[in-house]
Order: sequence, then structure tokens, then C-alpha cells
Amino acid sequence: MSTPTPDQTPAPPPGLPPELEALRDKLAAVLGTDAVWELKGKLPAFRLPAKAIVSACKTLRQAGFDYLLFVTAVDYPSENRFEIVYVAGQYNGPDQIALVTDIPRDNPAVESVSQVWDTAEWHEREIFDLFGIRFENHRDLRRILLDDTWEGYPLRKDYVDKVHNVVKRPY
Amino acid sequence: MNAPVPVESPVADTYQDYFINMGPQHPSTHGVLRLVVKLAGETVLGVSPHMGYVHRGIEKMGEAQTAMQFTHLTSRLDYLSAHMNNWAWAMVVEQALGVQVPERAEYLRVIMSELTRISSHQLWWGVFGMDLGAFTPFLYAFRDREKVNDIFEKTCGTRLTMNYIVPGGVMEDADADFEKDTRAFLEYFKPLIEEYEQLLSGNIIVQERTKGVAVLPPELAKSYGVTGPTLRASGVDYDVRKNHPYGVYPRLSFQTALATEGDSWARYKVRLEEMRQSIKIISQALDQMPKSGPVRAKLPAVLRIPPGRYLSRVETARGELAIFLVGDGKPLPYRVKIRSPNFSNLSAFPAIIKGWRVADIVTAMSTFDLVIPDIDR
Amino acid sequence: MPDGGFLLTKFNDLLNWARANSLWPLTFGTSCCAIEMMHTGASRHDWARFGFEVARATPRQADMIVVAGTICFKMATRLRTLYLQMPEPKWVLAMGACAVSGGPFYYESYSVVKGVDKILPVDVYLPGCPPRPEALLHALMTLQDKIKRESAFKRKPRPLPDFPFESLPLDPAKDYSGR
Amino acid sequence: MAVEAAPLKQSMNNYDTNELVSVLTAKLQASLPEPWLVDAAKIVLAAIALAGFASVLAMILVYVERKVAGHFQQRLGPMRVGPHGIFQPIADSLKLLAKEEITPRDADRLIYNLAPLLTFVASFVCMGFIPFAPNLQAVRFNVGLLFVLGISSMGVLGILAAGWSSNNKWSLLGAMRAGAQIISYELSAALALLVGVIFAGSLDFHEIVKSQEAGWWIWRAPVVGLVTFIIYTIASTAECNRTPFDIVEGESELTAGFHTEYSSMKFAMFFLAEFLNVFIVSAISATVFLGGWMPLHIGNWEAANRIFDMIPAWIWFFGKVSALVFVVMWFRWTFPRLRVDQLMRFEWKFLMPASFATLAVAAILAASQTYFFAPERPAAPPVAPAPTKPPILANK
Repeated sequence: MSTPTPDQTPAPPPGLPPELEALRDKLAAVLGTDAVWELKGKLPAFRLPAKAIVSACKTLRQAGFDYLLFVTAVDYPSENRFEIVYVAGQYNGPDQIALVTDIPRDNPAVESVSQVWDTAEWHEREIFDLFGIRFENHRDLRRILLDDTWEGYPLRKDYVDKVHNVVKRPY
Repeated sequence: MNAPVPVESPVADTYQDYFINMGPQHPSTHGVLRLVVKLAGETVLGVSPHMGYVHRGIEKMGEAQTAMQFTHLTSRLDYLSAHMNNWAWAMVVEQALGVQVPERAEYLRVIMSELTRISSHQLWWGVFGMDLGAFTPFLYAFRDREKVNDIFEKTCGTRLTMNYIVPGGVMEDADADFEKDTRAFLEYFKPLIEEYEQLLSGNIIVQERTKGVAVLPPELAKSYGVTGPTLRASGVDYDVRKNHPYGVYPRLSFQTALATEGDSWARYKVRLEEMRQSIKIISQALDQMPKSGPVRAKLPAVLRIPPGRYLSRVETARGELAIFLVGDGKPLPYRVKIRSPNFSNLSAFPAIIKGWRVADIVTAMSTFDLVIPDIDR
Repeated sequence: MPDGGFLLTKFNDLLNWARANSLWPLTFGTSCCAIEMMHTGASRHDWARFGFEVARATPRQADMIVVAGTICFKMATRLRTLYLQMPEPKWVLAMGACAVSGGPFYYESYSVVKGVDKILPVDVYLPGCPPRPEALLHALMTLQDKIKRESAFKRKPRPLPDFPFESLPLDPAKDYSGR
Repeated sequence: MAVEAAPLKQSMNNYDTNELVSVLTAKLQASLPEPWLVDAAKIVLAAIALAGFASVLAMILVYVERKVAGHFQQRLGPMRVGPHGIFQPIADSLKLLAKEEITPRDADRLIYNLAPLLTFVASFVCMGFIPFAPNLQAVRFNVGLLFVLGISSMGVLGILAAGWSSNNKWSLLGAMRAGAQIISYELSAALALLVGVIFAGSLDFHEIVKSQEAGWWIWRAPVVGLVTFIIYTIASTAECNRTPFDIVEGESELTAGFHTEYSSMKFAMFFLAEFLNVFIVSAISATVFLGGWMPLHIGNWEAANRIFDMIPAWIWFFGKVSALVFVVMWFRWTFPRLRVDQLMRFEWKFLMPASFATLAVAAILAASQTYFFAPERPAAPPVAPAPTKPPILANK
């Protein structure tokens, strides 16, 4: 999947390569109507509203995607939204798919998928630690990497750190 | 004979349990990982790992460094599989830019990665012996590791944090007698694995301390996203080189080392077997490698990452490393997420260590082969 | 005699000679430099020849700390307590660019202390990322020469640099769990 | 407790330390008026000699351990500190002397400072009982072996006190493990020694060695001798906390076991006590099973015995002990560590029944006198008459 297919130009391709086509149809049927197919760059993704995430993950898990690579967040301050990306793969199949959802930036909160995959528990704790996004009914949501007395969420684009002398690169 | 004490047994509540800190500085945590262990006498009731003591914020730095500059940080992530980390970053950038890597560079990448895998497993084997209490294997393993470092030094210039595999191919062509040295090392090291077997595996005390200890059931492993030798020891046949082939791995024939019991002994056996497989891969790659040819593709001076999401997956010595890159057309990446194998492997650890003893925490953790800066990033 | 004239005249020299030749390092490696430290302890570049062989795990019985690897703010306070737990004639060797000045994580990193000398009084700085085992041996030998030069009795404990991040106590009122 | 020369046959060997002791006592009698002063002086002299010998011995053992470890692991041990690193132990001990004394704030101060003394004294007192040469023995006690066993189990108290009083969870764990381990391995060690005593017929070290004049117990008693020797080696390695039984200060699990909180001189005492224990244990094993300072006599084959007599007794003794110490060190650098419950299971379920069985078999053999070169059958009087031998001419 990851060897760059030659005809894949960065611009949205007119025709999809066959295996992406098959993946899209299979999952579109499974995930239902509110999953919008989106292929920016090379990683195929489905955009979902925030509240449909947990059910989509459950259906994905039944559909054989039993391996959650990671959960991560991308900060778009200009559009005042966080984009949360769940990338799921298969332990015995070649497919991999990303589920993408947006949440507002002011008080970011989303349903936790740690019931579906246990590995999500620590990944979500890390996102809470570095982004400040709260995950509902998560087993124990606390800072995982930073000191408990740390103010602010470093990975946000607008993070300014006066306490720990962060040296900006001169060029 | 090696069964864990059932935690709810009356023994547990007659003792009043107390907390112990296998603190940031502990000989057997190989780095700065703090395990808060809840003990009832010698029996472990629960373990809660505390990380972040060597969290350097590499993902934040990724947003301030161009694609070429970030390579040197990836080799400092999991410094025992430096080449594979660099390869993951190079692959994600090549995927974004749609760059075709020349043939010889692909082969050099495979050989370097497999050599790193051998040297990483050597170090793991030595430190595993030291964790069990025997000091001599540590020095045997490092004597052989020096030989691998000599090969790296001649070609990549450094012993540990190599910035050799860069986006577009490989930094420099291999050293003149690179092939001769590597073949000499393979001949030298092949019989030595048998010596490793005699020194530690044949020892009844080692078998007694690892057989049946800290069993990782496959279902639990899959749910916690465990990958690498730790997973393959539980019977799940998942190897990124086979499931998501990259580079020239499809042309090389090798088996993934598998075991079914899933206990510390199985993890130990799987890693020794992996060393043998790596030797096979290297010898095949050396034969098929084109003798000369370009080692680096032409790249524009400023690498602008086209907008979109890109993902590369590589099999490092400890599991699957995936790098997720979001570009927005500017030379600096917009977001870099590094999915480290040790982070997920460690998340499965507290679930399997209940009921065992303090000494088993050390054994089980050293068979998990954790590298702490890779967990904290 | 290989160690430069065995017949020491003053007792001071004898004591310094003894301290220099049996420096017991505290096993403290955070990241990549720890591997190079292990290589120095292994067979090819063997530091047992200089008498460093007994690597104690407890700060109580160690003479020197080889700070090998990156020191973050979370680890800084623990490192300070480790240093304070060590008995008095103690030395610090900052090994690797991360310990000397924050190394590759100097720019843009919010959680790395820019150099161990902000936390501990450092005796010998050893640049290199990671420094070669020979370089570490050379640094240890310079540390030995430094010990042989200083006066054994008039040795005052070195002042600790002020480090503003004494790990702030968790105030019970604040709810850190983010629920 | 006076050092006095037992009337020994001149033929035992001709490098006899008899004159040395008698000359010394004569000179003391001349200089000191009262007889008790003479004995007091002798005791003090013996104590000083033993103290000096013990510390020098400990230093040598430290040096040998590091060199042996080095060569086992394909590296040279300490080389730079003097020619071939000979002054390394001196540097170590001098440095340890000059280290700062740290007593943890809320440690139990009295016991904390008492513990290292306890262990050191326990192992130091046992030094007195070992027969280095025919009469080079600080204390000749007719129940010497029993006394030594009693004292060496005192060492456990020191370790327990150290671990418990230094108010550190790691050392508490180490101390509890020490208590359990040493007490249970004391059992099979004592049983193994009992077998030696059955054959030798007496508890006094001197008698034990003399009884091996016709041959060492290890091969004289048919099979039992060797089996007991092996059991004793295992049990004694466990008793002085050497790998594969060093769970007490397992470096990789409990940071440094019971002496985590001890810094300079107090730690040095534990360090030296451990090495003295190794020496004592191998000395007892050599005395009981390998015939202490007794040259290798093969029954009544005079020619061979005469040749072996040429080598002085104490060289025999130190040769055997250093061989055994080397074996114990060999264990250390090859075996990993056992877990606590496996260690206990090994002792209670395997070693103790084995030592009881060998004891029973040995009792039968000893009662029926069926061992090699047993004294003649009809002569069943308690004291077996020494086989007659033509007197050896004085220093030929």
C-alpha cells in the first residue's frame, strides 16, 4: 500500500487505483451514509461527524480492522478546529483506513474509543496531555508524558512557553 | 510449575500491600521509566508505568524543521534501530513527493536495517542475561556488537545514531570493502548464535525463570496494538515486511520467527530466531545488489510537502514504527506523528504481570525489550 | 611505575590517588549515550582497567554520576535528589551533547533542560553525540587528573546552581485528571 | 583459649610450626611476670595476627575476584593502578575509608550502625577456628565445628538488622529474602557437615583433619563423600549469598539489596564480610572433606606419602581453599539468579531430603566401617591406633 503508485499525482486523481476503489466501496457500505470518502495525499480516509465515531469504530472492528495503529490530532487554529485522526489496520490483511473527525477548538471533547481498542487508552491520554482534548468516559484520563504541574498544552500551534526557556531557531 | 499466584488468593489480603517505586533510576529499567508497583509481600498486585522522563518533544520539533533536517532526530528516537527510523521518515517524504529511489539504494537500506536488527537483538540478549543476574552474556554480546559497529562506522561514519538513509535514497555509496566486511561478519556471527544458545538457553535456571512467566494472550496483544517479536511470540503472524511489503523485501525470501506460548521464553526464542533470519536476508541482499549505480535520486533544493496525509510503516527491531505526516505545501511539515512500537508494547505490560513476583517484572520487561526514549519521544 | 611515581610523599596525594583510581560510577543512562557507556564498560574499551568497574546502582555507594543522555525538566528534579543522596567526595561528568548543552534538542524543544550544569555542578564536559567510548575514557582520565590536583582535605562541597523548577508540589485543590 | 602445641608425631611433616610457638611462649614467659599476663599477651597477639590476615586476605580476594571476572569476560581486570592493577584493592579501601558517613534521617540509628559490625564480627570470629596448619590455629575447641556453625548463622542477624533499619523498601525486601534463604540453607549445610563428622568421629577441626591421615573423606567414603561435598558446596554458596543464590543483593532487581543505604566504611564492612564468608566456607569445606592441611596420603603406600610430605602443610591448605574459592567465583560469573520461591522450593523439596538420605547412608557406612583404608576390623576400640611407620630422620 505504501509504495508510491506511479500515476498517483498529488492533485486529487480523476480515477482511483483499483484496490482503493474496492476498499472505498466495501467500507462505505459498512460505515453507512454519514461517512464521506476523502483522499487528500496518499492515506485513504473517511470523514465522520464526532458523535458517529464510536459506532463507526465498532463496525470497523467487526469488519476485521482489529489493529488500531494510533489516534492523533491535528490543530487548525485558522479554521478554529481540531482534526482527530484514527488510523486502523488489519493484523492479517493489507488494508488500512483512517477515520477523521472535527471538533471545535474552544472546549474540545470527544467520545473515547478505548472500549473498542485498549491501545486507544494511552494514545488518547497522550492527546489530552499534549493537545488538551478531553475524552468522555475514558478509564483514567491524566497526563502521560508531561509533569502533572505543567501549564498549557505544548503541541497546540498557539502554545507559548514562558516558563521553560524554549529557544526559537534563529533562521 | 511456573504459575502466577492467583491475586485474589487469601495471601493477598493477609499482607497489607505497599507501593514500591522501580523509579526513574533503576538498573533494570534500561532508561528512565518509572514503574509504581503495588506489592503484597513479593507478589505483584498491579503495575502502573509513569513515563515522560525523557520526553523531548520531537513531534513539536518536527513542525519547525525541514524534511532533510528532521532525519537526524528520527535516529535518536529508538537509537537501537536507527536505520529503520530514518528509513520510515525517508519513505514518508518520498511517498509525499512521489520520488523513485534507485535500485542500489533500496538494497543498501535493507542490508543496513537488517544489520541494525542483529545488533539490537545482540544488545537485548546481553542485557537480558544481565537482568537475570548473569553478567558474562552482556560482555559476549557487546564483543560481537563492536564488529557490527565497525561496519557502520566505515560507511555511515557514526556507531549509533546514523543519518545514513535520507529522503531520496542513501547519503553516500557504501564503503569499498563494505561487502567483504559484511560477509566476514556473517561468517563470524553465524556459529556464535549457537554459542549464545548454549550460554543462556541451555541453562536450567534461565528456563526455570522464563518458562510460563508473564504470558501475553494473542487477543490481549491485538487489542493493545502490540507489534514486533513480542506479538509474534504470542502466535500472531504479523510482520510489516510481509503484511505491508516495502523496499525490496518482496524479492527476499525469509520466514517470520513465530512461537505460540507467548511467555517470556517464547519471546526469547523468537528474537534469537530473528537474528538467524536477518543473516539470511543480508546474504541474499548482498548477492542481488547491483554492483554500481546511483544511490540517491535528484531532489529539488527545497522540499515542499504537498498538502494531504501520508503514512509510512516500517518493521523496527521492536515492532512497527509508523510515521504520519500532514503537509500543507510549505517546506515545513504541518504535523508529524510518530507511532512508536514500544509505546503500545508497554501498554500491554501491566495487564500481564499481575500475580507474578518482583523478580518476574524484571524478566518480563527485559523480554519486552523496551527503549525508553522511543516511548516518550 | 605506570601511575607516575608510586612513592607518594604527602598523605594528601595518597588519598587523591586512591580516590582517583577507584571511582565507582552510578549507573544512570537516559538515552543514546547510555549505549556508548555500556560499550565502554564492555570488553573492547574496558573501563575496568582504570578501576571504574564496580558500577553501583545506589547513589549511596557511588562516587560519580556519568550523566549520559537528555535531561528533561521532569527528570531534572529526580537527578538533583540523586546527586544529593551521594556521599560527599562526588563528581559529575556530563557525557554527550544533550547533557552538555541540550544538544540536538536545544532549539524548539520545550521539555529539555539546556545543559546539566543548570542542575548539578559539573566537573568534566564531554561533547559528542554520542561520544565514542575512547572519548569517554579520555574524559574519565581528565577527571582523574582533576581529582589528583585538588586538595583532599580542603574540599568543600560544590554549591548547587539554583534551579527554579523544584518539582512544584501538586496542590490538592487543582484537579489534574481532566475529568 | 591459649595457643598450645598438641603433641604431634614428628613424622607428620618436618616443617613444623612447633618451634615458632614454643620460642614465642618462652620469650613471653621471660618478659612478663604473671602467667595470666602471658596468656593475655598471646591472645592479643593472635587477635592482631588474625585481624591483619583477615583484611589482607579480603583485599586479595577482591582483587582476585575482579581479575577472574575480567578474564572470564574476555577483558582485563584492573590494570592501570599498579603493575597489573595490584594496588586496586588498596585504592578501593582507602577511598571507602575517606568517604562521607551518611545515616538516613529516619533510619533506626542504633541498629543501623550496629548491623555491619554484627556481620563482620560473625565472619571474623569464624576465622579463628580454621586450622591453617598442624598447630597454626587460633582457637582449638573440642566442639569447634558446632561453634562455627552457630556463629555463622549470627551473620544473618546483621543482614536482617541492616535491611530493616535503613528504612528503605528495597533493603527491607532484601533483608526478608536474606532471612528466609540463609536459615533454610543453613539446614542442609549442617547436615552435610554432620556426615563428615560421622566419619571423622569428632567435632574438633584438629581431630577431623588428623582422622583424614589415611586419605581425604571425599574419596575415602565410597559415594557418600562426594555427594555430601556437592551438597555442601551448593548450600554454602547459598549461605554467603553468592550467585546463583544472590537474591539478597540482586543488583538487577533490588537496587543493592540490604546494603542500599550504606555508604562508605559501613558498606566496606559488608563487602569484606561477604568475601570473608566465602573464604571461611571454602576453608570449612576443605577441612572436612579435603583434609585441611593433611597432605594427600593414599593409605599405606609409603613412597607416595613420603613425597607428598615434602610440601609444607599450610601450602596444602591454601591450595585447596583457593581452588574452592575459584569454583565459587566461577559460579558467580556463569549462573543467572534464581527467583525467591524457586530457591526455597529447591532447598526444601530437593536439597534437604537429599542431605537426610546421604546422612542415613553415611551412618550405616561409618557404623560398619566399610570405607577405604578403614582401621583394621577387630580393632574396634574408640581410638583407632595410628598405623605404625618407621620414624623419618630429621631434615634429611
